[in-house]
Amino acid sequence: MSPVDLSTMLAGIKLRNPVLTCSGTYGFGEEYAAYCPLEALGGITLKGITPLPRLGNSVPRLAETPAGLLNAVGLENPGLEQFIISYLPKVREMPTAVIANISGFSLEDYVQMAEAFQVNSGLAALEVNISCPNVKHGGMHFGTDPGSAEEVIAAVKAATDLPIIAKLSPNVTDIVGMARAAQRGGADALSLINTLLGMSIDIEQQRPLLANTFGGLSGPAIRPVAVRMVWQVAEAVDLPIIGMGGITTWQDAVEFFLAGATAISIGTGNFVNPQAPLEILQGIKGYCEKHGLPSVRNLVGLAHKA
Amino acid sequence: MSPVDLSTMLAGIKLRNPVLTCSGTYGFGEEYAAYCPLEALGGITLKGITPLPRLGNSVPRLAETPAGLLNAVGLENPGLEQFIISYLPKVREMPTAVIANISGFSLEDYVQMAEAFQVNSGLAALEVNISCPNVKHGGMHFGTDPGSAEEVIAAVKAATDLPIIAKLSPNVTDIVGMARAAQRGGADALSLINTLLGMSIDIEQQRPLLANTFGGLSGPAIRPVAVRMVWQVAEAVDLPIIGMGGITTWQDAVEFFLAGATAISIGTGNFVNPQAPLEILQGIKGYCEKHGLPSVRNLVGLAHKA
Amino acid sequence: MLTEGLVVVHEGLGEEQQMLRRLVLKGPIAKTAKPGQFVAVQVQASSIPSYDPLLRRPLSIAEISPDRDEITLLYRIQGRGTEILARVRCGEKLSVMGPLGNGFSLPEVGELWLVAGGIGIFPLYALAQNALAHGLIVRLFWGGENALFIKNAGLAAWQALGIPIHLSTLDGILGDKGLVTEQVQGRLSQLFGQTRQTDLLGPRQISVATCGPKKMLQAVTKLCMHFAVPVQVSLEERMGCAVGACLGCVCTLIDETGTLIHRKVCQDGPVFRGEEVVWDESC
Amino acid sequence: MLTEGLVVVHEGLGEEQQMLRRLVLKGPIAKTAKPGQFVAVQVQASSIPSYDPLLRRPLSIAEISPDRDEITLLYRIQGRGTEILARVRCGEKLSVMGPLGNGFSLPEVGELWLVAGGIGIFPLYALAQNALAHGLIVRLFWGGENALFIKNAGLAAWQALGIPIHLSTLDGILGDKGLVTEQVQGRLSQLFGQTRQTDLLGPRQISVATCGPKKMLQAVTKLCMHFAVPVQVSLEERMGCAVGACLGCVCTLIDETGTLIHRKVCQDGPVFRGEEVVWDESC
Ligand SMILES: Cc1cc2nc3c(=O)[nH]c(=O)nc-3n(C[C@H](O)[C@H](O)[C@H](O)COP(=O)(O)OP(=O)(O)OC[C@H]3O[C@@H](n4cnc5c(N)ncnc54)[C@H](O)[C@@H]3O)c2cc1C
Ligand SMILES: Cc1cc2nc3c(=O)[nH]c(=O)nc-3n(C[C@H](O)[C@H](O)[C@H](O)COP(=O)(O)OP(=O)(O)OC[C@H]3O[C@@H](n4cnc5c(N)ncnc54)[C@H](O)[C@@H]3O)c2cc1C
Ligand SMILES: Cc1cc2nc3c(=O)[nH]c(=O)nc-3n(C[C@H](O)[C@H](O)[C@H](O)COP(=O)(O)O)c2cc1C
Ligand SMILES: Cc1cc2nc3c(=O)[nH]c(=O)nc-3n(C[C@H](O)[C@H](O)[C@H](O)COP(=O)(O)O)c2cc1C
Ligand code: FES
Ligand code: FES
Repeated sequence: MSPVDLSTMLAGIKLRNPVLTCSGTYGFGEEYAAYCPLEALGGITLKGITPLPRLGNSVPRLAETPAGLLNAVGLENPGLEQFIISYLPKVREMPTAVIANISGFSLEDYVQMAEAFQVNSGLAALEVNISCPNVKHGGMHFGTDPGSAEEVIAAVKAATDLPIIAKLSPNVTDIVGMARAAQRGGADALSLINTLLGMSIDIEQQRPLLANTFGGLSGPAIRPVAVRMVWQVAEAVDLPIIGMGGITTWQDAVEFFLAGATAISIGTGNFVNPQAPLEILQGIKGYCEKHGLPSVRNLVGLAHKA
Repeated sequence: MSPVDLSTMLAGIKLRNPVLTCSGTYGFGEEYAAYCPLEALGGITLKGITPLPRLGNSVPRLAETPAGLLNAVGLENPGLEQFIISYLPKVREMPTAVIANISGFSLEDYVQMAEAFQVNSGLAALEVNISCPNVKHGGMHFGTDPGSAEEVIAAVKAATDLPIIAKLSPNVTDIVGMARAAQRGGADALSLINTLLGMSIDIEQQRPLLANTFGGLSGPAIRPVAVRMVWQVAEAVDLPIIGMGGITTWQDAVEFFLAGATAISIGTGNFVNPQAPLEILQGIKGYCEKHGLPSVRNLVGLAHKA
Repeated sequence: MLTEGLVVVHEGLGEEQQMLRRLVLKGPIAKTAKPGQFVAVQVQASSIPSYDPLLRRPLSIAEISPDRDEITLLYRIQGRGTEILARVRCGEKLSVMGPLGNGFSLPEVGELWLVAGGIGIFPLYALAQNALAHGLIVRLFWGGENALFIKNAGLAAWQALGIPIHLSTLDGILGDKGLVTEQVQGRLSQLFGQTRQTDLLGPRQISVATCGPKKMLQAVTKLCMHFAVPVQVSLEERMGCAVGACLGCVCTLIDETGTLIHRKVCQDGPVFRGEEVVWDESC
Repeated sequence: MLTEGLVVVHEGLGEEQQMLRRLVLKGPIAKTAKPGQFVAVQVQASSIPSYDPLLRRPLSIAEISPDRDEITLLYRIQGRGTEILARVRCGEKLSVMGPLGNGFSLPEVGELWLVAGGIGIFPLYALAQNALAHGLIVRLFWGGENALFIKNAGLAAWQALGIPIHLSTLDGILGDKGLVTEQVQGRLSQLFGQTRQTDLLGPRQISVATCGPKKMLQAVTKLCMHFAVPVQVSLEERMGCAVGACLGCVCTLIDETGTLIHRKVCQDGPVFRGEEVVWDESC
């Protein structure tokens, strides 16, 4: 039997394989290089950036929960200018597809950043985070109102020639409605899901554990919600989906493919096992072989046909 | 030091203590009696009932997830008539406060059931489940649209002289908006939270694990989301809250009190440890002693003052 | 009853690749347990504060020693829960709920046929011991994948009971080639030919108790009903509470009036009368 | 580097009620580790497929034996993670990331004062061994809750180094009564009076390395800055990735230009120059 074809297409981007890493969990790519060679990955998504530099929230920024992690980093990042000067030049040298992730607090913010990133930058795509729940009000508004979501995606789409990936918030009543809005706005792909808004309280101190009170819940705990949203959106919207939310093993990854994801992305799972992307890639390959599938693309949405 | 006062008031109901059990996880009260004497509990909430008998969904109805449980029982219940004949008479003999839980698929359903339950029934209160995510369409609509939520609560309130507890769905963009709607409708208290809509896929069978495809996620995994919603609602709405969602230990329970819950309810935690309610009660007592609090009522919302 | 079971024996059952384990727990459960009942075990030593895996695992009681206050559980490492359970060491304590459900009921008289498929053999051992103690004639029909499995899954212990044993394997290297149901059918037709069992409650009455894959239980039930042989089946279903409180584990039965009703495997079962079970998956 | 560390020693450190443990892991980490660096350990044996607790636990490297390929971790059972870690047995393997972060840097010459608060003593032992090996004079100031704690937390091993040790306890039963900072202050004023340290990089230069509660680190830094004594502090913060990828563990520094900047404890630290750290909680 000929080897399984792991390559895939996402929003016009040819990916070596469908295993990506999540924004905010993989720094700017180098941090994990010693554990997981970049050339093995389908691609990486960079930490979210904003027009101006941000110090983010105070510590504690992290709290462990049952099978989950709360984070309230608050979009700490060097800002657009510093990013362009000290990081963007390196992107071309990166041995994998690099996706930038942008966040903003106004339509102008998003447009300004989108304009700064074009195909000639070497970036593979632009992921638009309209859903970071950490920053008070931040992004939230765009991520929960279909109208504004459509508006911001349309504005970004008009401002760059890069493929646009709309990253949706799970903290909504109707995820399909949000996905449709992103599609109307011209999104080329969707990332599902961002973190669930949560919090935890230090019962000895009798105050919220995170300095920011609220944080985004990630990790295995949210996987059932993420799989459900990928499934619902895959049924209703004809856009490629990057599935994420609690993926830690290859079995988790396969669940997302079967639910309708074209590619998957690993976030918190890297913290648990910095070699998770490699092991997941191997596992996907083995699964396809076992089930006689010539390409990982054959997996996408398979469970809907059952 | 005088012993900690565990009694509390909830929507005009005097409770022996603030530890309740969740609808659908505690049957009709007797099932767990051998593990946890009913007279030790502040109260129990009965399995949700509907006007007509329901066989519910096919099996599998349950799927375990990381620190969580998916269920799709589909509101199996004997129906209003059978319930009134074979169960209601026993309520008076129950050595604890008994809260009935009603679900419906139309305004009329809810009204019909509310009319059937009055103070003279011996019930302590009526919990209105506008949020059961298991039944396709069922309840969902009421639970996610503020207008309909207000309408159904108002109709139920008008139909019975029992205190009304509105049980809210977490699968909404704006939980505070839903809580306010319930308050406008005349709810005397709120139950937060019902299950998060999720699913999981059997990767060998390549089809959804639950016969119903979707299920409600409960257990420790959802606790951070539940605590967050209790916190947000406690800040905005002046109604007593029954906090639930992943409570398994007394530390979990204390977290909910500090977040603003007047009482707490244990669901999936009973499956893990059928004596959880007893141990939690002891733990709350010990915590109050350690912190020099004369009554468990002193705990409510304490973390907001920090 | 919720108790802390002390692990006194925890060993491999047969060769490793069979992934079978024998777990003996010391505790009061042994005093009241009946064949066919089960326990709900926490898979990690009670001292470990972990929520993953979250739920208890239902395991049948394979042997009951009230004198030594010991129950024996036999299980196959199936997934995460049993994998973690298999790491528990002697001397550690496991939180156990049980005995749970209703076990098998013994016929007053006659011959009790035990029909097992694969690891469905486990709960039948306690029943065999009990039936023999009550002076019943016991006969075992056991089908397994191959000789290796059957040898590892406790054949010797069964032979020690000195009862007639009819084995079936897919490859036929041990016992007959084929399904266990074929042997049962063969023997039933031999006995009754075209007729049906008549001397019910007579000294030669035959009744069946069976445990194994659903398809097999269904086939055995069909056979027994055909020959008017009473049959008890032990069902499995995913469980939440294990005490009848969550309605997670229902099975569908058809009552006298012919209406479909749900019963809880954990509380009303796991043992049911074969003829009342509706086997259709979609119920 | 991600490796499977073989547990060769895992024992209580001192009396049980102190909840201290000594864990020796065999693996390649010992070859490259430096004093002050740490590892991120999975608290359950790698063979257990559980997601709760989810994250690795950062633990300092207390002793480094490159010859035997062993590193020693000393830890206090603090919560769920360390409680579960404490159950791991010899012969089991733990998934370990490390060595992580930047350790302490040794002064070329002079006297190295180690100032420890409570279990802040742990990472300093490897540093002391290293400094002595490089011919530096080493002096320990160690403050603990009481005599019992200090004896249990490894005093004997420190005495075996044959270095001057100044102890402080809250009850004064062992060493001076009071805070360790008071002893440091006393000795510094004794040496420099109203003046400040002048012969920097001279053979008698004093430099300080400190680890312990944040409040103590802050006080020690204030003292050292007052007397112009270089000071290295080892910080702690909750960690996600432990490699600099998640920005979960930042601390606030003030750079030459006087602007506040964030650095990652896991990657840029855990050791920083005391004078650059901004101690205000709200940063
Ligand atoms: C009444 C009863 C008695 C049983 N007796 C035995 C026995 O004596 N020996 C034995 O080896 N097995 C027995 N089983 C099956 C046993 O419970 C499952 O093999 C076990 O729960 C698998 O757990 P896992 O985590 O290893 O597998 P996983 O597949 O990882 O389990 C995932 C979830 O599905 C549930 N699950 C998976 N398979 C089954 C199943 N067949 N039945 C019920 N729940 C399941 C688990 O409990 C868990 O909640 C019995 C089941 C029931 C209902
Ligand atoms: C660089 C570094 C080196 C350390 N070296 C040692 C050492 O040598 N010996 C030792 O006993 N302890 C050390 N600690 C502290 C140790 O990491 C915590 O005690 C441990 O993580 C507590 O985990 P837990 O699950 O038992 O406690 P829990 O309170 O249940 O942990 C809950 C969460 O908070 C985190 N957490 C809790 N306390 C701390 C803390 N003080 N620092 C960082 N994260 C924390 C845990 O990692 C976990 O994610 C070090 C911490 C850091 C950052
Ligand atoms: C520490 C941390 C920081 C994150 N930062 C960002 C971010 O800057 N932009 C963004 O779109 N998502 C961010 N996320 C969300 C992740 O990209 C991902 O959507 C989410 O964590 C779910 O995946 P996981 O469960 O695999 O972690 C962050 C997540 C974590 C844990
Ligand atoms: C098996 C099961 C059945 C449930 N049935 C109902 C129900 O009938 N009505 C209802 O309002 N909530 C129902 N719930 C939701 C619980 O009452 C509770 O809100 C939820 O499980 C969160 O609490 P927990 O995490 O402690 O279980 C059910 C939950 C489970 C697990
Ligand atoms: S498992 Fe809950 S009713 Fe059977
Ligand atoms: S823990 Fe992730 S950056 Fe330090």
